[in-house]
Amino acid sequence: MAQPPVLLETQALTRSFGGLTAVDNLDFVVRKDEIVSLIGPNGAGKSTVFNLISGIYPPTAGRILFKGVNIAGLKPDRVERQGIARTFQTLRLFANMTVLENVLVGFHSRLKSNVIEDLIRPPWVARAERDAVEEARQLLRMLGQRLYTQQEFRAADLAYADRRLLELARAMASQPDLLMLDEPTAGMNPSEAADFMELIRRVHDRGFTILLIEHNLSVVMGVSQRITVLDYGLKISEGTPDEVRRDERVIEAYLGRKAATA
Amino acid sequence: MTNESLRHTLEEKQPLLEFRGVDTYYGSLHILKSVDYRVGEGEIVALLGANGAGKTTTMKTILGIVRPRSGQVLFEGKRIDGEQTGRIVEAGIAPVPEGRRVFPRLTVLDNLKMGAWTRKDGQVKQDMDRVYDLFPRLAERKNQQAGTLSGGEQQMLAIGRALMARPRLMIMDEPSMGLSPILTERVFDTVVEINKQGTTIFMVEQNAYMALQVAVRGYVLQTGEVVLADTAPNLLASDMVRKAYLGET
Amino acid sequence: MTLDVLISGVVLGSLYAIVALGYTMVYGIIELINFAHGDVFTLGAFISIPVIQAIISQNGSTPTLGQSIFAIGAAMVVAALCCAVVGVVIERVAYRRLRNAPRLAPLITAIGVSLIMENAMAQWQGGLPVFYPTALQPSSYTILGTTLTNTQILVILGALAMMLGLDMFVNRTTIGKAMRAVAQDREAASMMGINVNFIISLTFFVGSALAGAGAVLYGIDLGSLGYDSGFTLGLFAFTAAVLGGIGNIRGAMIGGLIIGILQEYVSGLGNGVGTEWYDTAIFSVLVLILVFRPSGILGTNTAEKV
Amino acid sequence: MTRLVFLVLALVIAVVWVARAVQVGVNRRLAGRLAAVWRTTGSAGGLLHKLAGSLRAVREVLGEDPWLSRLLLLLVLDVAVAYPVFDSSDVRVGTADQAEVFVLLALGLNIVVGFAGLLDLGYAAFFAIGAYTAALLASTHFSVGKHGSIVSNLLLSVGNGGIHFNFFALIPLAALVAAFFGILFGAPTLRLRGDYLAIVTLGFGEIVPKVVSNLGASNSLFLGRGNTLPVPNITNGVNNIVGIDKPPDVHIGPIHWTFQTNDPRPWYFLGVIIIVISIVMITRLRGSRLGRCWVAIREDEIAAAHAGVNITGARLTAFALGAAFSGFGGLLYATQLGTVSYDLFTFSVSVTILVMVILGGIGSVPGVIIGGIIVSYLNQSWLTTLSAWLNTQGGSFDHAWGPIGALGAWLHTVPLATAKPMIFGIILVLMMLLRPQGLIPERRRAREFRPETEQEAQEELEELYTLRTGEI
Repeated sequence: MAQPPVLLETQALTRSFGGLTAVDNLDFVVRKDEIVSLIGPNGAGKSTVFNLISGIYPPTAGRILFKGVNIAGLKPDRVERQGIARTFQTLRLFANMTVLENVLVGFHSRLKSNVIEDLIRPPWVARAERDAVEEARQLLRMLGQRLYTQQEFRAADLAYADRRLLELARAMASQPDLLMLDEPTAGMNPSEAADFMELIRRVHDRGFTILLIEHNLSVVMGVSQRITVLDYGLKISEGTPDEVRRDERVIEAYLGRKAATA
Repeated sequence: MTNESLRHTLEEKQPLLEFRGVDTYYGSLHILKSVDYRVGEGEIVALLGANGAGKTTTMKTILGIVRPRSGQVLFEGKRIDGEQTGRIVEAGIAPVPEGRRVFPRLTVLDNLKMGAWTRKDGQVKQDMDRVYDLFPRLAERKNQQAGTLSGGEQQMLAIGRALMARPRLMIMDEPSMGLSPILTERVFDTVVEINKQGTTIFMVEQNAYMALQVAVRGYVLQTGEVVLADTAPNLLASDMVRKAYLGET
Repeated sequence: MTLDVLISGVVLGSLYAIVALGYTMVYGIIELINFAHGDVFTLGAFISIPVIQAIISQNGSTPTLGQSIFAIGAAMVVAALCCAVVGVVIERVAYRRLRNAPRLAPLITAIGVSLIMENAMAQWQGGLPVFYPTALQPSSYTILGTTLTNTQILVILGALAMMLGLDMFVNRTTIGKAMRAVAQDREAASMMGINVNFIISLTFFVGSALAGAGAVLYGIDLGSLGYDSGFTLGLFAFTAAVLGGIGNIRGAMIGGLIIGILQEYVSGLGNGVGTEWYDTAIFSVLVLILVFRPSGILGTNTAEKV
Repeated sequence: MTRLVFLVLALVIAVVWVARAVQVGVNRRLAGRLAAVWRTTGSAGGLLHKLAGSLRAVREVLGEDPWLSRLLLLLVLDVAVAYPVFDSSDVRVGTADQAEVFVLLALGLNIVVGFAGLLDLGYAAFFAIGAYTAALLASTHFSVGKHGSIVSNLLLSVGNGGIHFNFFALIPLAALVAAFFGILFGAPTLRLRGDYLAIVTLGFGEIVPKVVSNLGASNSLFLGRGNTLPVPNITNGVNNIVGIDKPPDVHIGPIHWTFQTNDPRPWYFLGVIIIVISIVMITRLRGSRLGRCWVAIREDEIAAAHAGVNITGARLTAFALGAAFSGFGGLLYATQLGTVSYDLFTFSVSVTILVMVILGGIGSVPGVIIGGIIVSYLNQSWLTTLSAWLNTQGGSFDHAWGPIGALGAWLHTVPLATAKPMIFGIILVLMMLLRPQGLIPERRRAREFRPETEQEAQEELEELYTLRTGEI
């Protein structure tokens, strides 16, 4: 069986802060239509990997190939326009914008208008805006009736779990080739987390490739097709959930021997 | 231990730290919802919970950085909510903050001195020696900038810095965060050692397994509410903790 | 560049450095460009005028060296204390309440405070430049084949003493270290029981005191000043702070010297043409630095942790 | 006759408005809200809060029906256009002419400060650039060739009589030139944190008048080692450029405008037209994709970048647009006065415009218009009038007993008119401390000034292109 094409590939990706190497010579691959998870203890470098890919800071060394093009060192907006969207571990919503406006910002790179058009708003721009609003509403509806009915609410006034959903909606709005989710269930209780994972599966079924950082192991094991385990910036294991779960080094570094045998 | 005997042991000991129905808010956001904790003298107590459950807010409330809107925080039976942080530290509570938060461009020695900021007695030197005894590594690097230390060394420094306040109660926020398993184990060993020397410890941890290994009792916090309070072994055995915090299915 | 230009550049640069210290300390601790700082400086100069006049009669008689030293010392102390108090009050009234507000807010109040101070001084001293009283009988010495006036020596020594003192204070004393701790991590510092408000007030106190004392040296060196002298001077001093690496005390000193020398060099160019272009030149330095090395000469550029 | 037309129009609009208001039941809802406001903010609030709350209630209720706001706008427009018809004083209408220029400037600065959240302290530089564009391209200043004119048509004539662009051709030209300089000044610094922009623009604001004065006849550029190059007379240096062209006469239907120095009315109408067009464009801009970007950047720079927003680009555009509107202002100003000089564009002008925006309400279009009118009138007439009034009042009892006499003596000489910077400074400080959202707040901006959670406050302070120091 031919494997699906490689979408994202890091080659010897390295980043150090001062004397500390947060990500060390990391190679990993995400193929089209996969759900891949990055796991590891806090501070293992998972978030740094996300920040490197999404362009918050450039790598110290190494390459990040996306659809065969090296995107290492590009600024976040350029990365986004290449087709990568992400969410954040600590939610980053536009608190004083409405739910709908938040999603519309996600449409930014798909809407085209120049300054003059923004100043005089010719009919074709108005039409494109209307279409975007319509599509944004559909997106919200797909993610749940509650978000849809609250579309005129201020983002800051949403319940916590809904804010997580909204951030997901904003990321999906640009129809990215790769969706990166940074601990999407952080701060949720186990049942909320389970619901959210169900949703992620549905999002995946709609044709999104997903790269996930997750802490909640039951969630990760259930949803991922492949898992990369990081510790101290180094990749210590890689494989299917079952392979990873049995890997001695993962038990040692992450699951904990005692926990694994308990 | 049954629940009844647990209650018994709790009532026997005069709690060193106590939360009585504490509610805190950020603006209109309700963070801690009528929370009760009791930390007995000499105990290690663990506080478990997911991100955003209110663990860090608990720490900040103890230190007076966040003020409860209702409820009381008592230390040795006296109310400390509403006090200045400086007074609270002086009273004998020292924090090991989340993410270590050492002062990166101060030397190790100066970081330790900052920990002793509220001390007015002349015995700072002895405590410094004690910290160096506990962490010989810090003694070797005392003139180095803290930002150049490794993660594990920074955690030692953060603990050492807290010890410099000569606290009765040390509150630790995620001491294992970002550390490799071996280092985590070493940190927990140190925690036990410090506790043996007479410091009470209240600890927030994500690594539930490790925390409950060293703690006598624990609380589970979920979206601002205490949903479980029990002895460590009972918590380790509880379905909920096993599912949510130990990653078992 | 002749040695003369270099020396007068160093003299001017020392003055810039002193003012730059105030900007850099405040920026280091609360990340605010304290626009009013230059005006605090001017205030210091005005306050010191009657002090000097009281000690040295200005009717043409020559002051003795002892009189001069006493007058200058007293003027510096009075100006430093007054400015320090004004600086602390400004922080307390105009900036503290806005510490958690959007960044625009304290920046705007800072401009407001600057306007208020400038206009108050204009009402007090008038719109024309004011002559600074003679505190020192001019004399000059020839050292290594070049001429140095006693004023120049005074400015360089005075500035050097202040900068060394500040460096010692910040790096050697416990309270200076607490100041650095607050700058590095305000919340962690408060967890140690350090009173952050007090430390911030102290920062304003020290920075403004330096400006006040420096203003006396400025007055003696330049001989006159106007109500708005501090405005341009503040702009140049801020450039010096950015050039050296904002937040960095030693950087402010180096930056100040470079800007001072640059100004004197450009001013001396092209038969008087340079005097019309030196501010453009200094300002170009600010822009170039911001474009090519925003962290300055000694600063470290650390990426935001997300 | 004309007066009657305006009166009837106002009456008709008012009647339609009332009818509509009754139809949608405004009175009942408004009464309910007002009652609620006056009850709930009772003891704690104080009168000021009650008034602010009432104003908010009125705005909210009226905002619920778009037609009510539109009719109200029509009424305002009717009054604005009618004003010079009813006021027979040329001096007062002339003051209004200048206020229009400042309203235009405030609207432009609001794009930069209000929409994009960038503090521009050298805004007057673009005003200057607009004015000098007019002065250089529509006056006798540049004489080209030796005899007669080289080019001569409706839009442009060039020759030994100078370069003369038609006023209407200059409108886009002045905007473009100012926008170009906006990009030139903004590009180096917009990558950096906002407060650096403030200081750099402040510097540009100082430098531009200096450069303008240096590029006059008697000056030279140095070329190192004592060699100097005489500068051609570009700007007339410290001397004014005089004789700037007036706009061509306009005769359309019943409208006959001849632009003369001694008749302020045609200028007034021209200003109204330019302002109305500007408001329409600026409102559209705010609701556009770009306007949304600016809000997003203000709210969370990092998240905005990850949604594909080019932060530097969006800011630069704001800066250029702001400069362009300032360019209009400069053009209008220069042609009104017929003369420009380098010192018309100093820091104090930049501050004046900033005060208009802050006082009226950062980001709020009606707010900055009101702010612009208030500050402009304060600046031009109210302060002088008030000062004179206070002085005479003081003079009437300055020989009275003790402290009363002292007060009188002080009032007799109180120099309010020269204390403008102080008054502006006080306005800035008090507004930021007490009412940062301004007199007529923009809803979203008002919320931003009081972040609700610690995280919101924190995010507000995080920027992508940042330079954290944490050093002393």
